[in-house]
Amino acid sequence: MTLQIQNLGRRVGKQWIVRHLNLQVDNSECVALVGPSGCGKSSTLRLIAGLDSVSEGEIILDQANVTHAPATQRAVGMVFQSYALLPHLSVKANLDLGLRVRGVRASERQQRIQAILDLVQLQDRSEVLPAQLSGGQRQRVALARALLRDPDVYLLDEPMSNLDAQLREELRPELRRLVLDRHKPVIYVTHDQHEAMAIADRIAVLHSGRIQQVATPADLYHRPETLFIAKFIGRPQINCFKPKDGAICAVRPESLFFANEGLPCKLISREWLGSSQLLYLDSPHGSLRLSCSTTMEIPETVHVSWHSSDEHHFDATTGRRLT
Amino acid sequence: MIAFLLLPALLLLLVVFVGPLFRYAWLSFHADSVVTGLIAIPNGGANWLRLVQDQRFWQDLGQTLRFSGVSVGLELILALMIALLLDQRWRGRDVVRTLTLIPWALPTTVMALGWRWIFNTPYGPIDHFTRMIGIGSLNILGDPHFTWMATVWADVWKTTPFAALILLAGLQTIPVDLYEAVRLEGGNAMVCLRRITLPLLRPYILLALLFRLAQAFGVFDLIQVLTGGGPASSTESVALYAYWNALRFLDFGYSATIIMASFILISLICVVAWILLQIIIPTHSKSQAVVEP
Amino acid sequence: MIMNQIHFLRRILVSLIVILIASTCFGLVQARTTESVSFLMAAPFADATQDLVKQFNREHRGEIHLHVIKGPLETEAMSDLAISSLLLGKAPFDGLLMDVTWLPKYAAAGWMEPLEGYFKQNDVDSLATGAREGNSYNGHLYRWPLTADMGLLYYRTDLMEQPPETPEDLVEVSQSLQKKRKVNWGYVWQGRQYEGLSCVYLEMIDGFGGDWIQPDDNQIGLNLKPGVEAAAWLQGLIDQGVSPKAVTNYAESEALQSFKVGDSAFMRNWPYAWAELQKSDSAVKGNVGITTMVAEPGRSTATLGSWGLTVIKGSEHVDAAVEAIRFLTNDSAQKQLFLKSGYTPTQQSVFDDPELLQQSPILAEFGRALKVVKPRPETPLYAQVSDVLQRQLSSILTGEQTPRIGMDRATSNTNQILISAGDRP
Amino acid sequence: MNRRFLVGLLLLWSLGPLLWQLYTSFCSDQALTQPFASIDQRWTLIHYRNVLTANPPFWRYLVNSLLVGLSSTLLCLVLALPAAYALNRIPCQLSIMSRLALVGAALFPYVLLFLGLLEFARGLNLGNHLLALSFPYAALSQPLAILLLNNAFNDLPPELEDAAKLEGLTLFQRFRWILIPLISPATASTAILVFLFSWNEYPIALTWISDSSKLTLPVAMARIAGSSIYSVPYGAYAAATVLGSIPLVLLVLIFQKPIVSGLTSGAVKG
Repeated sequence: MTLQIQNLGRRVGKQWIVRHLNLQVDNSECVALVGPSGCGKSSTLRLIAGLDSVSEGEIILDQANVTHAPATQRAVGMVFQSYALLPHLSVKANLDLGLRVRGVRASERQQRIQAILDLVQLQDRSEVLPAQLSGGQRQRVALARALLRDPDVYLLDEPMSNLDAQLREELRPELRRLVLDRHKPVIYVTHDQHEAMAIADRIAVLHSGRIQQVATPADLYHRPETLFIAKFIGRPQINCFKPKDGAICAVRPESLFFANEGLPCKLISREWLGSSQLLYLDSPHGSLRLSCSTTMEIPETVHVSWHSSDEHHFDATTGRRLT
Repeated sequence: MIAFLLLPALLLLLVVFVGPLFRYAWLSFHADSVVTGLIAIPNGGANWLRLVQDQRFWQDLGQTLRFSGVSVGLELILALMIALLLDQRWRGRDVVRTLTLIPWALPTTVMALGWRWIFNTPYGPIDHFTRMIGIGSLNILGDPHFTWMATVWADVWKTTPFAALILLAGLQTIPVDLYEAVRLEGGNAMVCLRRITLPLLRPYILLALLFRLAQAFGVFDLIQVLTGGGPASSTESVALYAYWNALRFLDFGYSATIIMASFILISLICVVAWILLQIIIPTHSKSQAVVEP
Repeated sequence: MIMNQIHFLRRILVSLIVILIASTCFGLVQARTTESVSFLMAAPFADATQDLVKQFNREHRGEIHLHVIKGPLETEAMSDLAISSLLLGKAPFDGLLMDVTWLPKYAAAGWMEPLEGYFKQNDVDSLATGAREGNSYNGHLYRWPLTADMGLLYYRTDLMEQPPETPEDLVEVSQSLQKKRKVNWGYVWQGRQYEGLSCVYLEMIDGFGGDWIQPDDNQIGLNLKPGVEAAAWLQGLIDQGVSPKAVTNYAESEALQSFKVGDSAFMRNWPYAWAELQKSDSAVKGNVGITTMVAEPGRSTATLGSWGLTVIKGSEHVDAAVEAIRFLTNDSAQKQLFLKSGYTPTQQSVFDDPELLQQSPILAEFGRALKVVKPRPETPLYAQVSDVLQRQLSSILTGEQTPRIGMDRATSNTNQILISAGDRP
Repeated sequence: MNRRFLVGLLLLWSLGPLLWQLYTSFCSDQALTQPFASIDQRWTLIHYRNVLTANPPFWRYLVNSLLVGLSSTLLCLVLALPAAYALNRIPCQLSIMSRLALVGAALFPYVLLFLGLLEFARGLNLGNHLLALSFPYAALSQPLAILLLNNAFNDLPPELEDAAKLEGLTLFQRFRWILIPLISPATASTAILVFLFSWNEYPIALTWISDSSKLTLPVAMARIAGSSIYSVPYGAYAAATVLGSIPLVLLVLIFQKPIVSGLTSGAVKG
């Protein structure tokens, strides 16, 4: 089972929402779609789900072309940011509805719902309305509904962005367990790069409706293809020096270190981050961010240096990486 | 699929709203009366020529405009006062709001009958009252000078709750801190009304005005039952005249002409009223200039 | 034993069946022979004919049952009710009591059953001459008169020997009586803007030798010499003080009120006023005479107002309805209605009845007036045409325009109506 | 203090005429001609008896109006629900234009349509069929109903329907299980407003119905007014007024919330 999208695009009026999308997601693989808001992440997901119509390109699911198949006939399991649980139906009825219209027999439905509730650990909440559940529980019901669908592909649209940070971290491994064990392609949309790096096998970065790079988290971090990705991935943000000879040199804050010789900088402020601290420095090349161990005492004026292997170079006009 | 969902409603709307209008436009250039056996025969512009000369039509039109103008004006003022009263917080407010809605919900003809009794000379309470305070019997439903006022009264009574409810909905969208800001700058209640309430209420006033103006122009039920258009057709409205032409005089062609003329006029009036109100009520931005100097 | 029982049962069964069949047949016969007929009448007429209807049903038991639907009090409301039924198709009544001015409209609409097959020439001949008017349209007889009504000139027998005959006489007599302070006003009539004003005017335009709508060529005569003269004369009555200014707001009851208390010398009104003037609270009781409207010599007329019965087209009981109409309009019924409710008869024989004449001599005067009745224009558009006339007359009477201009306007408006409604090209 | 006075005045203005009718309906004819004098036989139920035993009895009109009201409401909703839903699914500009047209139609003084509808009734022989009235009634209340329901559909989160699509629910199933239940408050408001309209409508019923046993309440009331033969018929009028008002007063008292929210939502968003 693989999902393949080729040169996919959607146009509304004269404007392309997304265009030239190419992506392949294999069995058991989780690809995260990340990007700033409005970059077309959710639109891509909706195209794959069949909720919006495709203007060009193709979607191929397990060798079948489903580009123009209606949503009701695609085997797609989707979890929405708002969970999209029906507020007037109990948890059980919410799960039951889809099974019933797909013609599953009553006894089997009962059994499958029970099993899935056990799986998401909501056995005792089956008769409760969604409004009476906590955010995390609702999210698990939404997930359970997608699992019950037994789809060919899972689409998760910012499933955790309505939860608080702690809950998110708790749920992440559970999500991996539940979804990735199904051995189906998974697309996970998020605006949170940490989440993406934590959960995804590969990450696709979208910008203005185009995919800029698809790579493993490590590749993305260490070899960003564009200046945009370099800036977007990694926190604290990468340092960019002023363009010189049509090229921009960028260095990650953690690659900077203090040296006796090097760039003379003035300390402007410092942020204590627990395991490390972030320094804001003023240098002749512009302001710099530097993260270092907390134990270090910082004088007013420091000299900063880095290894040339840690430098990333980008074309100043196109933003493309220069080798 | 979408077309399939829209089609039944669209078809019904076309048949009931658009169909008659086209039919009227067509009929207004035909003789279609009892003389022709209720069959339409082209008669050029004779209906329209007749309309221009028809004193009864122009009298009715004047009466209808007087009725609409006076009753809608009174209604809006009264409705604004009621809405301001109901916008404040006090015990039992919801109950009072519900009770004031009752006149609006009753069938017009039911209370038109009631008003006939209330305005009755000499047994109605109004007549008793005027005699008691020394004005004497006014013969309200028999004297053309007073009858139209009685129709206005009955109309205002019935339709004010609706206008009040719309204005109340508008009042409740106005944030309280706007008033507080004006108060802090030393503005009194009048300033609040002129600078905040009226400008922010404008869309609601417009809606209530347009809706009520159009409905008042088509006044029919009330007049037909309360006065029958009399005395001496002094309260007859254009809608009632059109109705008489069709169902009493059996002259469908001319009735259609009257309706067509009314339709054109009411459209014009609504546009004019809309423009006038834009001018009268100060706009949003001016009010904000006071609040956020 | 058992055989006996079976026999007995069979006998019971047979007799039951026989009874059943017999009663069914009887019921069928009963149902077939009793025709139910219903007439719609305005409330006062329904009340007045109540006894007659009972009598009819008694005499026709098992054959026809007449049911009178009591309509609204106001005649116009009753017409509205009838029209709204007829416009939608089948009416819930077989017959309708109809005012003389409605007939052309209903007949032109094709709602009336022609009755000439039922009422033959000898039936028509038995009617008083005036009552023969206003029953036909386009050569078909549609209506059979129940009661006649005509405009009359009431005068004070204690103030004059002979009633005036010409318009000039009336003004002269009035002014001299007013000068002598015998009466406040000379002549009261119906000057309000309503149908009564059209009736007043009709008598005057005919009296001056004209026609509202000329019968021969269908032309409008309002702005011709007699038409303008008639309007000018009426307006002059107010100007000269013969009639009070308030007459422009008088209907029948106001005029009657003025005449009844002895305020005026002449009044135009309908026959019903006679009975009112003979009541004990009348100041002129016993001093009232009746004649027809003043006019140029030989042109005196009385506006015809009469009520008659019609049969609705499509009725399944035309024969029975005609039977009922005959009963309600026969001599004895008319006598009864005249004596009990003061309804003017329509059969000539009733006017000639010596017994009745002795009982109420005024009947002779009614009979004389009925000879000169004049129907209002027989057009289906009468209501609109009359409305135009009333409007123009009203503003002439209140001095807003001259008779000449007013009548010109009335003529052109009337023409416009006739053209727009398709009555003429 | 001041407010209490104003509220009292407001209530007197709104309810006074009704209470006067109530008072009148229990007064004997004698008492009516001398309303403030003391008379031995002031109170009577005779007017109610007269009205209820008339031919046809008064409750017949209530039943007729109820039938017409219910069938019109049903027909109106059946047509308006899909249309209101579809209005969100057509191109944006077209949708805005249609909504404007609907507002215009809702403002239109529908009494002017009587002639066209009368010709319609004559042509198709719909006169004197009580339930045929639901056809013009449903059409006339269609603009308001579509606007109100469209607002309600607009307020629904689109993901709910998207999720159902992915679950494989067809359009009809989505209506049945998701859309209809979720907009039921708005549907209730709309239904009550449409019912009120149909119950109160006069000119169309006046021209479509002439048979006295099929009259709806408003026409019956008007006919009572025109056909009275009593000298002082106002006792009977008042009894009829009271009987005709009771159902609606109850309706308003019971359903005030949906009525207010229906009217208000129409105003705020329309």
